Amino acid sequence: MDGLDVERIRKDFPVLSRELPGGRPLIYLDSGNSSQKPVQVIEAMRDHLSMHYSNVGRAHHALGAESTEAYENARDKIAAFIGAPSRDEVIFTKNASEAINLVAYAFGNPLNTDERFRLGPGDEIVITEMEHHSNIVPWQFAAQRSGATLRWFGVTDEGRLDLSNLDELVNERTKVVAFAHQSNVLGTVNSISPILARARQVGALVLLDSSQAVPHKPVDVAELGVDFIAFTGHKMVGPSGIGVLWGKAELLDAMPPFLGGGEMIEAVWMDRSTFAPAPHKFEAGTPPIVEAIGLGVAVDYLTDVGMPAIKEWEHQLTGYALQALSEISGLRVIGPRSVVSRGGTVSFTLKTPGGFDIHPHDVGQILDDVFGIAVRVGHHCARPLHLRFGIPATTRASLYLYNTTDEIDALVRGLHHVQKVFG
Amino acid sequence: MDGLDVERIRKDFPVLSRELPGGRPLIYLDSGNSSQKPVQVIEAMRDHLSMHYSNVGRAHHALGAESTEAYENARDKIAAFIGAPSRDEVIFTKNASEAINLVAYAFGNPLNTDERFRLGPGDEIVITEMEHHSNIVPWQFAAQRSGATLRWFGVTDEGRLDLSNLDELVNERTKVVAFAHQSNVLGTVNSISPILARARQVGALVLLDSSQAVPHKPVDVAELGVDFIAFTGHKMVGPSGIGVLWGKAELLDAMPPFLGGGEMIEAVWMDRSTFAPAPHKFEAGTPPIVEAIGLGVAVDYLTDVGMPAIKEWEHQLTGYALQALSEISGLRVIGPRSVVSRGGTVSFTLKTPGGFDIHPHDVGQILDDVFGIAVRVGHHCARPLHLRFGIPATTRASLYLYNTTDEIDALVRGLHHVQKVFG
Amino acid sequence: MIAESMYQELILEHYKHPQGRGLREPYDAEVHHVNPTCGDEITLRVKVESGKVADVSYEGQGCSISQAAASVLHELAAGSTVVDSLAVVDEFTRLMQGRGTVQADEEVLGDAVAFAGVAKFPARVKCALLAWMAYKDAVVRSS
Amino acid sequence: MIAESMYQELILEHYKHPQGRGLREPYDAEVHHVNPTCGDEITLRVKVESGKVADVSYEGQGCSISQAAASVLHELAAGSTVVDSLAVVDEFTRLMQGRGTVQADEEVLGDAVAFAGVAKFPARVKCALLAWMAYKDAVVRSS
Ligand SMILES: Cc1ncc(COP(=O)(O)O)c(C=O)c1O
Ligand SMILES: Cc1ncc(COP(=O)(O)O)c(C=O)c1O
Repeated sequence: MDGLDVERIRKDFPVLSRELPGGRPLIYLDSGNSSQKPVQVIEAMRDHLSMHYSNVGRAHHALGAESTEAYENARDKIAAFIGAPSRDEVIFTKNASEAINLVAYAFGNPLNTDERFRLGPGDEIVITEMEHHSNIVPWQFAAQRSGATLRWFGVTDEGRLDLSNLDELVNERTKVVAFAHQSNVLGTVNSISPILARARQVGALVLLDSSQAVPHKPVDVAELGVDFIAFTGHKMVGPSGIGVLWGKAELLDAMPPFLGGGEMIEAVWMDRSTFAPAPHKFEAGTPPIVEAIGLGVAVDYLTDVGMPAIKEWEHQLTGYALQALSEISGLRVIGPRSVVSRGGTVSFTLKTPGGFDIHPHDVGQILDDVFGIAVRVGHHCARPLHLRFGIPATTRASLYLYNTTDEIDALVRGLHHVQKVFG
Repeated sequence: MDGLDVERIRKDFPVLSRELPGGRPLIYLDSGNSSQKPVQVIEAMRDHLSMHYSNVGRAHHALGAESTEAYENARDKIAAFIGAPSRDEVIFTKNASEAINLVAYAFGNPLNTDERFRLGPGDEIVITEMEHHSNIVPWQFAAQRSGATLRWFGVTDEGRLDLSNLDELVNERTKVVAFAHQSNVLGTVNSISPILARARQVGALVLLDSSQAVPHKPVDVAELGVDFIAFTGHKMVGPSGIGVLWGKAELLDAMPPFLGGGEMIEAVWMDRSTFAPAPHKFEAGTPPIVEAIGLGVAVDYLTDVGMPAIKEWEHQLTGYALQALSEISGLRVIGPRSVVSRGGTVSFTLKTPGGFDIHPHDVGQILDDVFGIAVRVGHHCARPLHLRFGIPATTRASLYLYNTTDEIDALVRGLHHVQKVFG
Repeated sequence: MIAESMYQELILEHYKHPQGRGLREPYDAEVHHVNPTCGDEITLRVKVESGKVADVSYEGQGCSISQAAASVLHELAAGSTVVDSLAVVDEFTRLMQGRGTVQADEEVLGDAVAFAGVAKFPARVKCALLAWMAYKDAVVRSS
Repeated sequence: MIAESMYQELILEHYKHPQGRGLREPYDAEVHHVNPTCGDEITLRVKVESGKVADVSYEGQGCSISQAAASVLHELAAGSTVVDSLAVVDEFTRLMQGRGTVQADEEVLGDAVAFAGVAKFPARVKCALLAWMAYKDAVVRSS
């Protein structure tokens, strides 16, 4: 397979050459959960912490200037990476979950003065059955706080969004539609335009949970045309502790603040405050400084490799994996079985040749302990989706730029062994 | 002066031996804003990111076990550091500001079912005039959301809390009293027992903003007897992106969740969810993993040096600084002028010998650019306190375990030079 | 092979052929326990008659460890006395929480000794304990 | 001495002896601008009469740079035409945002050229621009 130089890339990720206890090599197929970090990101963080660190914005001395410049440069990089029309539309949060909560708390907030964020009884919020809990629970809370109704798109047997009732589901009462750009279980890449078009017709806002999209393919928010996207640093070769909310400037201006504290204000009196413009309005307190800087370097790294090349590489790997897994009898892929509109996340259930269900925890345990293969097992923070398919859990292999077909072969061998143990 | 081996300590902080552009040495007197990091913390983070990183809790493979163990060990360390009766009372947030907002959002929350967190018109919240914006704005929001009334303690000319109206201010209508353990401007260490006793009488909860206390002296939450304390990693030789809320288990159980998302749940259906017990109930999404681990190492570092020794060292430095600064004519310390019940944060205004006010920004700029001395200038996120003293801004020197009397001498020389420039 | 030591013949046997599975009447207490990190669930009922455990019936879903542990629990508890069965629960808990360093008392544990290998895997200890904690809870509630 | 180049004699002079300070009547527009990162504030009024700037009056608090900048602004704008004064504002803005790499046009800037050294200090650029941005805003509102 051609595309990117995977062997060179693997050398950038120290952990990939690690030996696990018992002499097992590491085969990391859990990047959908969290990705590994290249030495460039790790060393940039270390260098900043060692020699340039101080607080940002508020510190006017030499280190303060260096830290502030590095932090705000990271914002520029991320704005460029996602094609944001303005750097001020990029808000640093601690993760994607905070980003989504930030938007959800803007709805029906007594401090809100904008009609679009008004939410109360009779109003509706629309999500989907394939969402990560981080794009479900915040909306449940918003509905419970305000008395609004939460509704959702169903999922087809093939693992696609069921849009057959789009016009009924998204209607004049709908204030916001929030859905996954790419499913963290099925791998499904959702088509945005029909939902967006309908939302525009009825005047609803649209948030895209791009946590599983931004790491894996070129994303351009101007092209997408939605109102908000959320994503998270640790899934895109960046550090933990940093996430991003992108939102249209005009909406960010209209939204009430979320967390109160230092640096998000313009002026404070004991009884009232005025607020800084976005992005600072939404960044209360000392931000994850070194984490944002690390994410900036992660974005440089991904850009250097090339997002189109990463997308193509994962496309090839996914095709290979779907083919190889489909040859295991008793293995059932949950989600699209073809590579069309799908990313490199493959979830499945496994039976013994005798038809006995092998629980994903047992699959994962044996893959890990015998072969050093790291997959994720469970409901992957998408319990309703698993309920929809009538299964408590799946085993999930998720691929990224540093994975190889050899690793997929190892997974297949491992799964055969699991079947033997339980056979 | 005796106490700790400051020269040995300084060697642990790489940046302290840095040369700034133009050959200036760095004299870092801005730890109240954010502290520097020892090599132990930096290397632990690097090691984890390089060789052990993966997501926590949800990942069951070898790396997941290593990351989870390191992350949860950090919780143990922090629980021990602050004398928490249970590790489950330690919640990781992104900073102190998030920690305070978390508690503020529990009040008057439609999802709340506990009487103690009910908040509405007629109810009162009490803060103080010396708070950091992060302990003001969240309570302004809570009051605005719920219709409750925000009230506050005044500050005396000497920079102490004015408790003369304690019994009137904290009364049967008071639901919560939130105040600084130690002021980030005045250095004042507030006495907790009178306020706590009165709060207990009237059944109000008590939150202590310990952001400026935990880094500087032994803090034991059981001894304090309050309900919540908030503090932040970056001020205590730990990384950015990590803060802590400690709360009594029984209250954490009674509180509604704040951010919704992965890992804070027990079970999720499309229309409702049940939640994990604390601390996980309040840690939605992927937490700041490596940052928590770094904070754990920071706490090890502080414990190794010894919190009593750090407190004593800062006490000596503060006495020295107050004495040396008081000898500069035209310099006015804002806050207690004696070392009694005060920490190593010294804020002041400066005039030329001719009586002309020198603006703190000018003071800071010249100190930095000519001598490499990093102080903070402005209102230090405590604008109401500055309004109280009728001044727009102060210059603040804040001391920590790695500072020396030589550095204070350099500050004094620098201030004399500033007076010359503007004289 | 590290993990294989965990998947003892006996555990697999119980997993594939669970003993006493199904929810039965009559019962004194029913509890529902969940392991939120992995989604394993168990509903468990106990019937106590003058100090003896007349029945332990259960229904659940989960991995081999959690299901086998429920099956072994049924075998050990049903027909035993409440006091004896709780002693087994305590010994089993001690073994599981010992991080692989605790020597199991085979006298007390019987078949449950097969789970000794699980103690080395913190993430799986909760699976092994799920049914046993549910049982303890149910016994408390039944009295 | 890096910073000292910023504290030109002329800036200090304007700081200590601000020109045209105080809020005066009559005026066409009044604006209030704040620099939230440092708390510098200015209230500024303009009076325009048939294309000429009849008065620029102001009151504010802040560092030497922000106060001197207001004073210099007063000297340059008051008595000038609106068009000319806005050209000076544009040139001053260009200089300040040039990170020390822009060559100032002394012809246009006059005394304001003394602020060239400030452009190297991003944190202080906002101080220098505070009064000038307020002036631009006020002129827009006055028309
Ligand atoms: C007293 C006090 N409270 C709260 C904070 C807020 O901490 P953070 O910025 O880490 O949220 C600070 C420091 O900025 C502080 O000094
Ligand atoms: C689709 C999706 N949304 C949201 C999240 C939440 O991201 P985080 O845990 O960083 O908040 C994840 C991953 O955990 C995800 O896969």
